[in-house]
Amino acid sequence: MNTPAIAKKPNKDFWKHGAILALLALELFPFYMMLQISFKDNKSFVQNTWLPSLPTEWLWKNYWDAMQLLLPYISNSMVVSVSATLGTLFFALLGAYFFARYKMPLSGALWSGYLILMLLPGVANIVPLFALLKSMNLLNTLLALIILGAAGGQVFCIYVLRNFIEEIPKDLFEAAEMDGASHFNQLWNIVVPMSGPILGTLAILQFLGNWNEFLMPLILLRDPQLFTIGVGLIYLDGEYVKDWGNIMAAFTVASIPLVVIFLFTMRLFVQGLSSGAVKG
Amino acid sequence: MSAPISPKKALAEWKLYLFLVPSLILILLFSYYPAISAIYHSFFRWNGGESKEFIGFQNYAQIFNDKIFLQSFLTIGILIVANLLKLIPSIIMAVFIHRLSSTKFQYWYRVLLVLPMVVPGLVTLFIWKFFFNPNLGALNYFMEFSGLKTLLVHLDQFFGWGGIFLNDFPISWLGEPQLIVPSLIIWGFPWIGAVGVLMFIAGLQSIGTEIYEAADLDGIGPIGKFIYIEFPLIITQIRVIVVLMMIGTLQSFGMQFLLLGENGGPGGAGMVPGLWMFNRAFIAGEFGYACALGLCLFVVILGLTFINNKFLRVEK
Amino acid sequence: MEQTNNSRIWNLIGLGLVIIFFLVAAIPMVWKSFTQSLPTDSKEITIRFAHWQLEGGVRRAFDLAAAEYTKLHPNIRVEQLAIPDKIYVNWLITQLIGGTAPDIVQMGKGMSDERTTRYFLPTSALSTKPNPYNKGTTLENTPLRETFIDDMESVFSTTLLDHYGVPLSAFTLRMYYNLDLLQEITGSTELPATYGQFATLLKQTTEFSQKTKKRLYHIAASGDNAPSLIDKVFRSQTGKLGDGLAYDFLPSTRPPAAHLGMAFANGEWDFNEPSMRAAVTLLRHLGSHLQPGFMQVSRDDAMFNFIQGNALMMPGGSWDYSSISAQADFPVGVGMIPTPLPDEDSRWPFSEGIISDESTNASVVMAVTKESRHSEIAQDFLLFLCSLATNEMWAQESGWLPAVRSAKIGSESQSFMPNLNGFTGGFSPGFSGADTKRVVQTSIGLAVNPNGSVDKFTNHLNSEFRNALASDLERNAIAAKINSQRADTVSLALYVLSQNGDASAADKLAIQLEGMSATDRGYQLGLQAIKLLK
Amino acid sequence: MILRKQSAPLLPWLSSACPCNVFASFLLVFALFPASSLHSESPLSEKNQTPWRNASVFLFNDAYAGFVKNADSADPMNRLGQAATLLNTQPRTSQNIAAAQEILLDLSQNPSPHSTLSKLSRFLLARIEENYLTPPQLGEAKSRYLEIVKDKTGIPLLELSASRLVALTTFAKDKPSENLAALAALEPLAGFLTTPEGTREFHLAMGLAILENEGDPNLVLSHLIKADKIGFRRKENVIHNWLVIARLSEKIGNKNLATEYYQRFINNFPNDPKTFGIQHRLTNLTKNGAN
Repeated sequence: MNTPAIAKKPNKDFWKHGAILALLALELFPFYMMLQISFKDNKSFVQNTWLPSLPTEWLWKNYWDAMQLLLPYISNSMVVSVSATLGTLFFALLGAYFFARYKMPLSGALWSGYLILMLLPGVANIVPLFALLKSMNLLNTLLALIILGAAGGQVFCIYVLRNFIEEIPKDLFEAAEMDGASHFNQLWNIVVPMSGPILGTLAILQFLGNWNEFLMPLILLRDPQLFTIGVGLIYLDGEYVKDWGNIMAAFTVASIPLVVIFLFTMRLFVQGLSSGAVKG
Repeated sequence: MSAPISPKKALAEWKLYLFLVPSLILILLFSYYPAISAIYHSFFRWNGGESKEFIGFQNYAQIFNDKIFLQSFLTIGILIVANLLKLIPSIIMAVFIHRLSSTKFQYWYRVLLVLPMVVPGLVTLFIWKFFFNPNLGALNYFMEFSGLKTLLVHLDQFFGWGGIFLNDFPISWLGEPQLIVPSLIIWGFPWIGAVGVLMFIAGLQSIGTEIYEAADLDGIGPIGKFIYIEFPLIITQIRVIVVLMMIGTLQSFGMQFLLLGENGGPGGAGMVPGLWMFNRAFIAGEFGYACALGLCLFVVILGLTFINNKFLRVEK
Repeated sequence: MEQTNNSRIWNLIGLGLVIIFFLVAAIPMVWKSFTQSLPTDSKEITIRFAHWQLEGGVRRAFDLAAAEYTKLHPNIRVEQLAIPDKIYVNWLITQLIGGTAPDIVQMGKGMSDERTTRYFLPTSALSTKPNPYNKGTTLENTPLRETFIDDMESVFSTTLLDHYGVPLSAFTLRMYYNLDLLQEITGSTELPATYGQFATLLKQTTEFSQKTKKRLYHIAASGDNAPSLIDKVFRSQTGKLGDGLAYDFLPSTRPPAAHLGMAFANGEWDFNEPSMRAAVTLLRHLGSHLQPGFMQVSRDDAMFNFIQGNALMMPGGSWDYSSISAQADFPVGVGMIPTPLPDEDSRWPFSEGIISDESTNASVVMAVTKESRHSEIAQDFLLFLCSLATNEMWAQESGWLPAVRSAKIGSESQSFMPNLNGFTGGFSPGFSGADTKRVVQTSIGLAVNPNGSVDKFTNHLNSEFRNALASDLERNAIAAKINSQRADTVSLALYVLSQNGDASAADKLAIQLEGMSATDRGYQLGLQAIKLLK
Repeated sequence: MILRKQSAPLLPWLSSACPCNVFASFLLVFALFPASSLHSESPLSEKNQTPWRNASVFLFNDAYAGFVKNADSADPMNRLGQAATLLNTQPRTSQNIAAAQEILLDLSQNPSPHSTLSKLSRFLLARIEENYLTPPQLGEAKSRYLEIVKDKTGIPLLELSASRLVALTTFAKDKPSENLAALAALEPLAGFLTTPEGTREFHLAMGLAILENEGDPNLVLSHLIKADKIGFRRKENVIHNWLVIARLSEKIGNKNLATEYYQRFINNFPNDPKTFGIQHRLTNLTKNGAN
């Protein structure tokens, strides 16, 4: 305290590391349990609740079962999440360009029209949305989920992207306009190359949101062939006889795709979230 | 800011409107239409099918006599207050990470923090549900092991809680009406939200090292530093998180639905406004009334946001 | 934003992975929808049926039946949707309203009279004709209705005056035993037949766990299966009491709430009644051997304890058998829920004898929805499901009881056959409805906990019971009143239609008239009982 | 054969299509060709059939909407339909009931106070006064019921008026003796009843009402046996009546009657869960009789 120059020396950091690691351990404890139980059957789980079993005793069969059960659901979720994310970003980029480029007549009113939607509780819409999809013959289809995902992400993405595009120097656009570039060309050649990281961050957030969605799929989907991962997990939770090892393996399998993607994109992820892009 | 544009030029640039059309169609169809339809149907007795019957304000009148709905606001109020307190660990975590000298560690800790975010929310939810399991759950093991259970049993006997905690009886976290709200509060311990922590760290990063050095010179301790230097800088972030959290909590009901079922668990103790709306619509088939409930919820959220903007505004 | 080249490469790999995942997932889907869109012109028809019977073996049995049906009708595919019961109501209502309901739906959860008539086709017309799929069997000429063990009584709606759906199974309540443990404890695998033998077994089990230091639950119980156990305990002692209190006690399948309520209001009985005290004494004895905190234990947790060998016994329905036998790695014994014999024990002297299984009603009711685009085929599949041969096969595959008469059952299912050689017994304090049930269940701890006692329980009930009873009877009276009001409109409509030459309306009206008087009588009695209670 | 020890005989009251069911065919004849035909008086138009059909299967709101769509002040069957469905349209409101009452009051006078339509309307009016208004107007309801009974309508539905009168008397006074006296005054009503259903329901109601007030058991038995002679369609009603008769006769020591009815139950319902217990009672009864 009285020697400021060495205030940030590792020996002082030691306690901070300890505290952080303790909190992190608590935070990650559920996933430790998930992993270690996923290799056990009920019997060995009851006998040995806390510690992992020996690798020689690992029950890979749990994973085999979980894969068989969940792969179709994961594949559906993949289609829905990727399509919805692409849709969201493409339309939001167009919309954000509209708002950011010029103050067109009416754009102020339209902007407020977008912003107020942030306050609208999603739940209030479920019922009429359901009726709407019914009249559009979209109940029990994945297309409904894709469209809903794309529509749901608009407000947030346009909000973030507008701020971003507005910060691009105006002369870049003007120079392009001189060269006779259309707006679409400007968007494609100027905005898109510059907004790689922000698009990446938004893509990840949208993807996560769609991947985690379970209420609309639960309401809209009837046929097991169409189930997304969320519905699949809820059905798994409804079984009467619980084989915990199997269930935990299924949970792990459900987490794998995103964890793999995360491993490759974590820098983008962390920076994107830290940069305050989501400040709203 | 977007560039101002003369009316003449705007006319020439009419094609720019086409850029907004797809997005606008999506919004109008899937956000505005349902919202307006909800307002319209809130004046009807409607079972979701063809037949509907105009009944004026009856649905709204019914809301004021709906004990379950009013009670659910109390529950959600408790949860919001709890969620406010649950921000504290995130702030502590952010400050700890920020004060580390090694940027490398700072980065890796942040990675580890984000990791739970990519695990599907439902998986986390079901693992926690498993923790609450009276026979096998980690929570009851912990209570027994730490002796907290014995303490609670004594408290129960002393205050006469009516035998929620008894020796030899596993604590039924999600099975006792009185324990449901506490369970929802314990939920997610140690309550570290990755988004919150990262945003706080981002806020803290604007503090230059010279400020810390000056504080050290003034003999300000670690807690003093937090109060005088760090807290004022992240107050904007806290405000944003609080607003988002309040709106999110008010709307949320998925967790209650999956954990406790459509009736909010034993005694309906876990009933929240969103779940009640869902229940009325998809269990009772009273879609018109559910729409009225949804609108009521919207008004509450709108009001809260308004109050928030008016009184909690913090200048950047 | 500085991005090292390195991390950009990583990001691109991540992106590439997403694209690969996406393509792997999407291409087969596109391909499928492409190839499927071609042969839709051929007459391939899919019939879907939904149920919440997720117990082991049942889904397999349904699949088998569906495959058999497709063998008979190669152009028809039958698909089952097994929905967890936790979300079944919400799921079903959503599908019904959305018009996407499957062709056949299991009935019983989330139904109301209005929903039933609005969304389901009645089976009354089918019930009088023989089932075509019974050709060549002993039931060939029997009308469909009489091919069921309960003459389709369980699917007859006394308010709607129509049959809805057909049943496929029947349920009974039994006690499951872990035979390995039983052998270890008693040296034999013989199951106790009377409560006296049962009590001896419980004693032996206590000694066994003390001796071996093994933490063993005697009876794994849950809030799901314990209430029926408690009911049975009370019913074993209160037969004579009930008969003395209400002239319609014997004739009713359920205890007549209004008369018992009136008798309580007049002070003709309370929980100090010797037979009630005997019942609570019996309950205390049994309850002290149930898994601690059983009212808060969920069905799957109790089952988990039993299957893991942590409990010697578990009460459960016949529906649990298939799951248990599939999961348990020890031999399972199935016995009746033991009830005391007369003169067996002076602590519970009011026993009449063995209490029989409550009813012989069939269950697992499946009905065709009105919205079905192939309702004829769906109905045909339903008839196939409840034909003698299919039901027999279904029952043997699932290990459940069949609902069709003279269907042969496997030797394993013999122990689930309803036992009719017993008394119907008396009444349980939860006889009038939700509130009295709640009072009994929330205060059960006073009777069974170590620090509880018979007096604590009876005193508590003496003070709490009156209000609960009154509010139950009030609710029942309101329901009866609404029923009788609806009967006014319905009977008039039936009369008008019958005058217009509608013979089935005339027939329904005849039944309706009996029902109307009975409903009204129930209403008047309820009002009188409430008046006395207040 | 499982679950049943032996194949039960085909029970007449369970099978509406059974040709041996004399009662059912008797009833059908009555229903289709009553003394004064509603059909000939005020025919049912084609477009009103669907609403009536909806009303008969509990879809009251749909039915009411249908009647309103076809509204025609000159068509009494449409107006009757409106009134009848108004009683049960959701939400139930006092305005609905009042509107129904108004229509019914009109129909009870026009076109003629002696038409079947008028009788039906008056019956519904009595029901409203008894069961829909708060507080109920029991006096008015009673006088209407009495009037309808004395009209000798020959319509089973309307003959329920007699049993309604019994029901309204059962607990009218606090003293059972007063109730019994009032019930005795209703005995002559039986003379006005011409349909088997009306007669049966009246005797059943009388028997049970006297039993509730602890009146003469033999009188109770005679009423219940009269009801039993006519017979019931629903199994549960058969069982109820037989076992009340048997139990009551056992109680007053009429062993023959008790034995007869217990035995009937056992013969007809060998697979009922109650049969074992009843067999036990019967054995005890005959054992004691031998003593």
